[in-house]
Amino acid sequence: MSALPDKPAALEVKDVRRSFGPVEVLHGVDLALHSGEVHALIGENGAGKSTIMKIMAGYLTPTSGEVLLNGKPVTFASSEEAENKGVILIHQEFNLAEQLTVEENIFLGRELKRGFFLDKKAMRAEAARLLNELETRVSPDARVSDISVSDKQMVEIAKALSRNARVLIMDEPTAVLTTREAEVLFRQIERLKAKGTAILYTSHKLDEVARIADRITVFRDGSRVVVANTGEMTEDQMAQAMVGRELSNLFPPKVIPANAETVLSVKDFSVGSIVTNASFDLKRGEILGFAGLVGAGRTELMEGLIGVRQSAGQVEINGNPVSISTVSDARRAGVVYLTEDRKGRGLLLRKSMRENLTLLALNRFGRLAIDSKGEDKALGKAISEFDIRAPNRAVLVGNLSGGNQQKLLLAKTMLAEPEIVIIDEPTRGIDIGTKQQIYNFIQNLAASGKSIIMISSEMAEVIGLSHRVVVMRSGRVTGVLSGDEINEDLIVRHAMGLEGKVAA
Amino acid sequence: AQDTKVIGVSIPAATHGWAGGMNFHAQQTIKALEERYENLDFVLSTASDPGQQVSDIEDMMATRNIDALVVLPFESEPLTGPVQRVKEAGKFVTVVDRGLSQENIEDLYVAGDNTAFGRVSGEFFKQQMPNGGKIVVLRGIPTTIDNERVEAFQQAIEGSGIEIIDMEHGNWNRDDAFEVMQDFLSKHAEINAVWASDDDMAVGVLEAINQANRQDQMWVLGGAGMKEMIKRVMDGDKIIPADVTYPPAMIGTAIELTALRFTSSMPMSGRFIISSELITKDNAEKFYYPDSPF
Amino acid sequence: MTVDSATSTAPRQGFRIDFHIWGPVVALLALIALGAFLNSNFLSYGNVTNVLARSAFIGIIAVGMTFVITSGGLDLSVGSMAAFIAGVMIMIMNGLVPSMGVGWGVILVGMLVAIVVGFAAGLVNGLLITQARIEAFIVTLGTMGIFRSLITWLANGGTLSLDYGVREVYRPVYYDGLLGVAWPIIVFAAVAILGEIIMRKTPFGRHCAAIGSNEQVALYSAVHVNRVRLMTYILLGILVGIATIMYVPRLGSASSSTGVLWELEAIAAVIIGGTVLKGGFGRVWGTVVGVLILSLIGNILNLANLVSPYLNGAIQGVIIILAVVLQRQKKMER
Amino acid sequence: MTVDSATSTAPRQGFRIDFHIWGPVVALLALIALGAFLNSNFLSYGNVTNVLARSAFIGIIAVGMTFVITSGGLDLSVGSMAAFIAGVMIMIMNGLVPSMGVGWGVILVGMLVAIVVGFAAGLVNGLLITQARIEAFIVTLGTMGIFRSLITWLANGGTLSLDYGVREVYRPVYYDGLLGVAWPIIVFAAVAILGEIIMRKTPFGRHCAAIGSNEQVALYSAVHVNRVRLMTYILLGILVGIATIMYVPRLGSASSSTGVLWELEAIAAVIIGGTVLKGGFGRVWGTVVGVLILSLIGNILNLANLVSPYLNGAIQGVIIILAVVLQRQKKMER
Ligand SMILES: Nc1ncnc2c1ncn2[C@@H]1O[C@H](COP(=O)(O)OP(=O)(O)OP(=O)(O)O)[C@@H](O)[C@H]1O
Ligand SMILES: Nc1ncnc2c1ncn2[C@@H]1O[C@H](COP(=O)(O)OP(=O)(O)OP(=O)(O)O)[C@@H](O)[C@H]1O
Ligand SMILES: [Mg+2]
Ligand SMILES: [Mg+2]
Repeated sequence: MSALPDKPAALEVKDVRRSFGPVEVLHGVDLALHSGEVHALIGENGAGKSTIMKIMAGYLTPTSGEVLLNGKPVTFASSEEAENKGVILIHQEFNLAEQLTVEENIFLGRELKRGFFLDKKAMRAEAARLLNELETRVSPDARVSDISVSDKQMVEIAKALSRNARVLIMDEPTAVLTTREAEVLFRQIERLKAKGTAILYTSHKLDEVARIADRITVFRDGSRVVVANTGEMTEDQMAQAMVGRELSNLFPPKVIPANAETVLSVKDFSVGSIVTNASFDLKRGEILGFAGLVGAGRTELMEGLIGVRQSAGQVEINGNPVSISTVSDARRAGVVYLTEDRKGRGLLLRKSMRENLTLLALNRFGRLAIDSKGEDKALGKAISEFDIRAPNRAVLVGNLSGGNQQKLLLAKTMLAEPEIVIIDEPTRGIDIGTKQQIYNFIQNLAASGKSIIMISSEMAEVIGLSHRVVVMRSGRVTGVLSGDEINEDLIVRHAMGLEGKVAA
Repeated sequence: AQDTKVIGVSIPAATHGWAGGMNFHAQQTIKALEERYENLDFVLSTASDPGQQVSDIEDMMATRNIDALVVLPFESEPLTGPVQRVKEAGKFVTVVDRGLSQENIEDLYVAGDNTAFGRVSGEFFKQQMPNGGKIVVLRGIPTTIDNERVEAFQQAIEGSGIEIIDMEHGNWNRDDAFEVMQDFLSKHAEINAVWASDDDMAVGVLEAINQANRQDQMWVLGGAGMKEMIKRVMDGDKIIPADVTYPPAMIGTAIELTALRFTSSMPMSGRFIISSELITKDNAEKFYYPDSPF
Repeated sequence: MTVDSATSTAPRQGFRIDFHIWGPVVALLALIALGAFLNSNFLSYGNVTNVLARSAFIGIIAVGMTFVITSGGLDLSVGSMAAFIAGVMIMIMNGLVPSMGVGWGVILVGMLVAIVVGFAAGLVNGLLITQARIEAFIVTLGTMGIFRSLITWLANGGTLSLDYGVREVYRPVYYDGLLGVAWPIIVFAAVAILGEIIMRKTPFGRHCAAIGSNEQVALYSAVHVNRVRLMTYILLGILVGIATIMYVPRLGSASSSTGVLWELEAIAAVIIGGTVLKGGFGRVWGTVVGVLILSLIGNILNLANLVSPYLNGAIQGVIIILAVVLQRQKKMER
Repeated sequence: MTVDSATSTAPRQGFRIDFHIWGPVVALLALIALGAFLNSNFLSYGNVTNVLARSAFIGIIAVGMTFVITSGGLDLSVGSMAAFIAGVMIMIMNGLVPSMGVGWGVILVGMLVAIVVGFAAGLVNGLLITQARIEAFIVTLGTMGIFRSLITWLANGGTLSLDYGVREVYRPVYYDGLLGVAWPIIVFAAVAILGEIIMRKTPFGRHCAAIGSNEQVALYSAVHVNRVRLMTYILLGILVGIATIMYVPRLGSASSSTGVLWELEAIAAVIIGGTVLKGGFGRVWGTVVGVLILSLIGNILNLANLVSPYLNGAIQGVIIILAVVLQRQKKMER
């Protein structure tokens, strides 16, 4: 494997630089992809991973340097040209037209035709086949705006698979997938690899990288720092190469509050037809994990709680019944929610960081006129506190790297100074160094007397951070675990409904 | 009882002053006639463009079983065919004001005279300015009517030494006329008179002149016989020395004449041309109807 | 706005009528029932023919407008464009009569001219929008003024009339038909059916929706965004040409008042039909229903005697709003 | 279209003039230069006052329209609404003269009525849009017809004229001013400055832009989407009322032809000024520049002698397009 064939690389970049305006984000990087290998690209948020991938797939042009396809220099005039030559990119951000159906999205720009007309039957069948292969149950006729985040990612993958790639570039494909879905993806990757496809892949989940990659390239601040075969690096070494310092103990020690009073009590809470009679308590200073398979309804439950979905049931905060029907009711009651859908519900991509940061807590910056100095100060604080890396303060949020968007979203949510924070997938797309910072942040938050609900599909996160764990399945709470019960086996058993029967 | 006769009336909608007056007279006449004659029914429709007017007439034929049609064509050309078809279906047809582009379709023709309107106006200018002078002209909405009036006006002042130093469309609209006149006043240091060619436009023109404080330097001739203007003529206002009639009430006359066709045994047909008359201080009383909306 | 509607079309939700889809049809049926109730002649062959035939102009244009709006564009110039095309067509036909004589030859040339001018006008709009990258609203507001001015100028402020002889030959194109169905109705139906097929069954239609939904996604998916967008304006231009071909024999003339406010009517029809103004979703059959609703309102107002004709516009406004209440966007399902 | 501009506003890109921001101003300066070149009276006190004062109506309305469009809405009814408000105002003032006598009392009541009716009209539009959830285009197309009809009906097809005595007292509100600056100009400036402050410095302005950018994000960020949206329509209604207060003393009358096409002009001004038609970004100062550009075009056309006045519209169209060419959207960075 490490003995590379003499054959030229399937796709290679040499000494590529790229600037946005005056800021250079890639400082002369080299990267070679070979047929039949899975190559992992890792690095901190904002290191330039997505940028180099876009350059390789023709979405961006390098400021200088060259791209070689099968050893011959090429300049892709457009992503279409790259695609025609078999180079396909799955974007980090969703690249789906929301109003179109799944099938329409999969075949967009590549519609199958019979004569002049669309061959809908064939496309539907093919879409169904691809989705089936990915073990995704979403219907080809569903509108993309109606499907869940992870299903969208699977549709993206299906779209790429339908394109018959010789070089497949995937930008954090597993960030929004659960372990089970990720497994499905890995099987597909193995299959493609066997067929001789060259695969470039990024992820912040280093265990994944260790498992499926053949070679690893590490980026730091727009430069390549390491290339190695997988066996040559441990996960710790990877993390260290990325971050430039040693990372010990990803999770801070749990400080479980003793005899804390209940701050939030939810009883018989139902949201539409998705969540039925959910009940749970949250104590002061507690980190309450929510686990479950995708589609278990955790997101809907929380969205019901903060008033963006119609709900029924009793909610008490500090022992007083409250009725929350809008997000600002929730905020007033001290409850805020960090959405899992960063792009669709979290951030205004075409606005600056400042406007995004203060939107939720704008009432704190003056009722009549906005205190823009205060805003700037808050932004400065958020940038340092959450380690947000942006080329400059005026950059549009849509141009931030994915991980930095997530950090900004976190900062935005915290700016409202909530008593109760609901965080849906807190570390989606966040690099390992920052993850540690965020975990510490959450732990400190809890220690300072705030209460936290954390929905996460990353088992390690749930286990490593939560004081107690609520497990949901099909819109119902199937178990509440604490202490030693918090282990992968029990959580999965509850999530799959195996334990629920016993408990009931 | 006798069988009821239905008279359809199709006119342009009230989009400017004169048309508004015409709409008013049409409705008044219909109301009066419906009260007077039990066996007469009227169908009134107002159109905002020629295409819609054709549709209205089609609808009257297809669904309202009209026996006669009184039509004031939005434009001559497009209405000629459709009205001809009404005639061919054996209905009685009265055409008002704007003649059709082919002769002998209608049974009855009641109209003002746009050429006379322009000519009378022009002759008044000639008479007022024997030694010539500089005038500005505000035109209406670009239409054949406006063209006829302006051509006749220009012919009438030919060789009189009166020079039209500027001409612009004020669209028979007070606001547009106000703005155009404001700009004329900025542009030209000397203006001796204004042919506003319509009383609505004259209202705007007068305001602009007042604002510029140049009331003493020029006078204004409007047209159509709006009551406020006639009042000022009657009162001897220097700036409004006269007006020229183009009575919107002609539609009422036409409807009444058409009704007579069904209520009396008189054979109604022919052409009634209501010429434009010059209203001056001497005869203004005769044209003053304080109760009319126009 | 787009957001709410997105969540609402969850398919196969049960047996309730989905008003979001069938709203316009229900509104149309209600209007037909009202018309039939008000006047026994409403459903007569003559009246039905009249209403359908006169819907044809706006209808043909609105079908094209559906594509433009679906792909996130807008065209305010269509009414003026129709007047301009009619003017050019008439001038050229009149000019050819001395040399070619009165007959179908002249008329066919005229038709060709209409389509070519429509094509060119659409091309100009489309190029300014896609190549000069100016907001569609501004481009077409500008060309709306330009076309309107040009027809006024060509007609010297008055009316351009088609040569009498030619008119007589040409008239049947509006007034006659095939098997009792008037030609404008046939052409409208053909355009609508073709439009519906193009929208639903061809890559072009799909690409329009994709561009309107998210231009960047479309671009990244190898959709030729500019080309497709340009084509929607050209298609609309050609359809305006076809509408004009049907319009000229009706009135035999063109003036500065020809086609005034057609753009508003066409856009309204498209939206009443359920197409999303901000793009991303369009349906041609809905547009056809929208056009019929608008025509019927006018027709019904002529069927009955109202308090005052001055209030026609108010009733029209109320009905337009009511017609859309039925398909109003559901609140986000929460 | 939205996509391209996203990448384009990277700030501090060097010392080039950013045309995307300064385009309208450059266009305005070019027009002023052209006007001064064509006619020496162009820059005279009188002409400048005329142009600014007559811009005031559309200008005041366009400031409100900026908020509506920024938050992703649209209002086609403003022109008709102005006519309707003017009509109601005149009728009420005339009605009060017998009991209250001629004087400022009557006029103040009239002004109050204008604002209240404007408020109510905006409320109706806003409620239909936010509560009945009907597309803004359709709602305001409907109310446009309704208001227009109502004024025609109130005026009996003709013109409503303000009582002569009241008129004389009221006239100075349009024609006089403070320190040589006419009142309409002062009011317009005040509204514009206030609007600019509200847009840039207050939570309301921020929320408008957020809603227009992404309604869902706004909703999840504790923005009262419906309330803010409703408020934009009410604000616009009130501003239409204020515009009418300045309009009525000018000619002392209202008719069915009052305010025709104001809506188009206001929307055009907003977009020429750089506000994005699909929402998410708005700037009031741009709108002011847009209004001035539109007024100046008309003024210059009247001051210059063209080949044919029929071609005014064409030149207007060309200038509108040119004015926006300068700030056209850059091609996406790649
Ligand atoms: N269009 C753009 N305009 C300006 N800056 C940009 C643009 N695109 C990317 N950048 C900047 O380039 C840098 C590299 O971004 P990139 O998206 O490649 O990071 P990444 O390694 O993919 O990070 P992550 O792990 O968070 O996804 C970041 O600082 C980002 O803000
Ligand atoms: N807008 C929507 N319309 C209809 N169904 C929806 C919508 N959003 C989510 N659902 C469905 O609701 C169920 C629960 O959704 P969701 O995937 O958000 O749950 P979750 O437990 O939060 O999972 P995740 O781990 O993905 O956050 C799923 O069946 C999903 O398909
Ligand atoms: Mg990235
Ligand atoms: Mg979720």
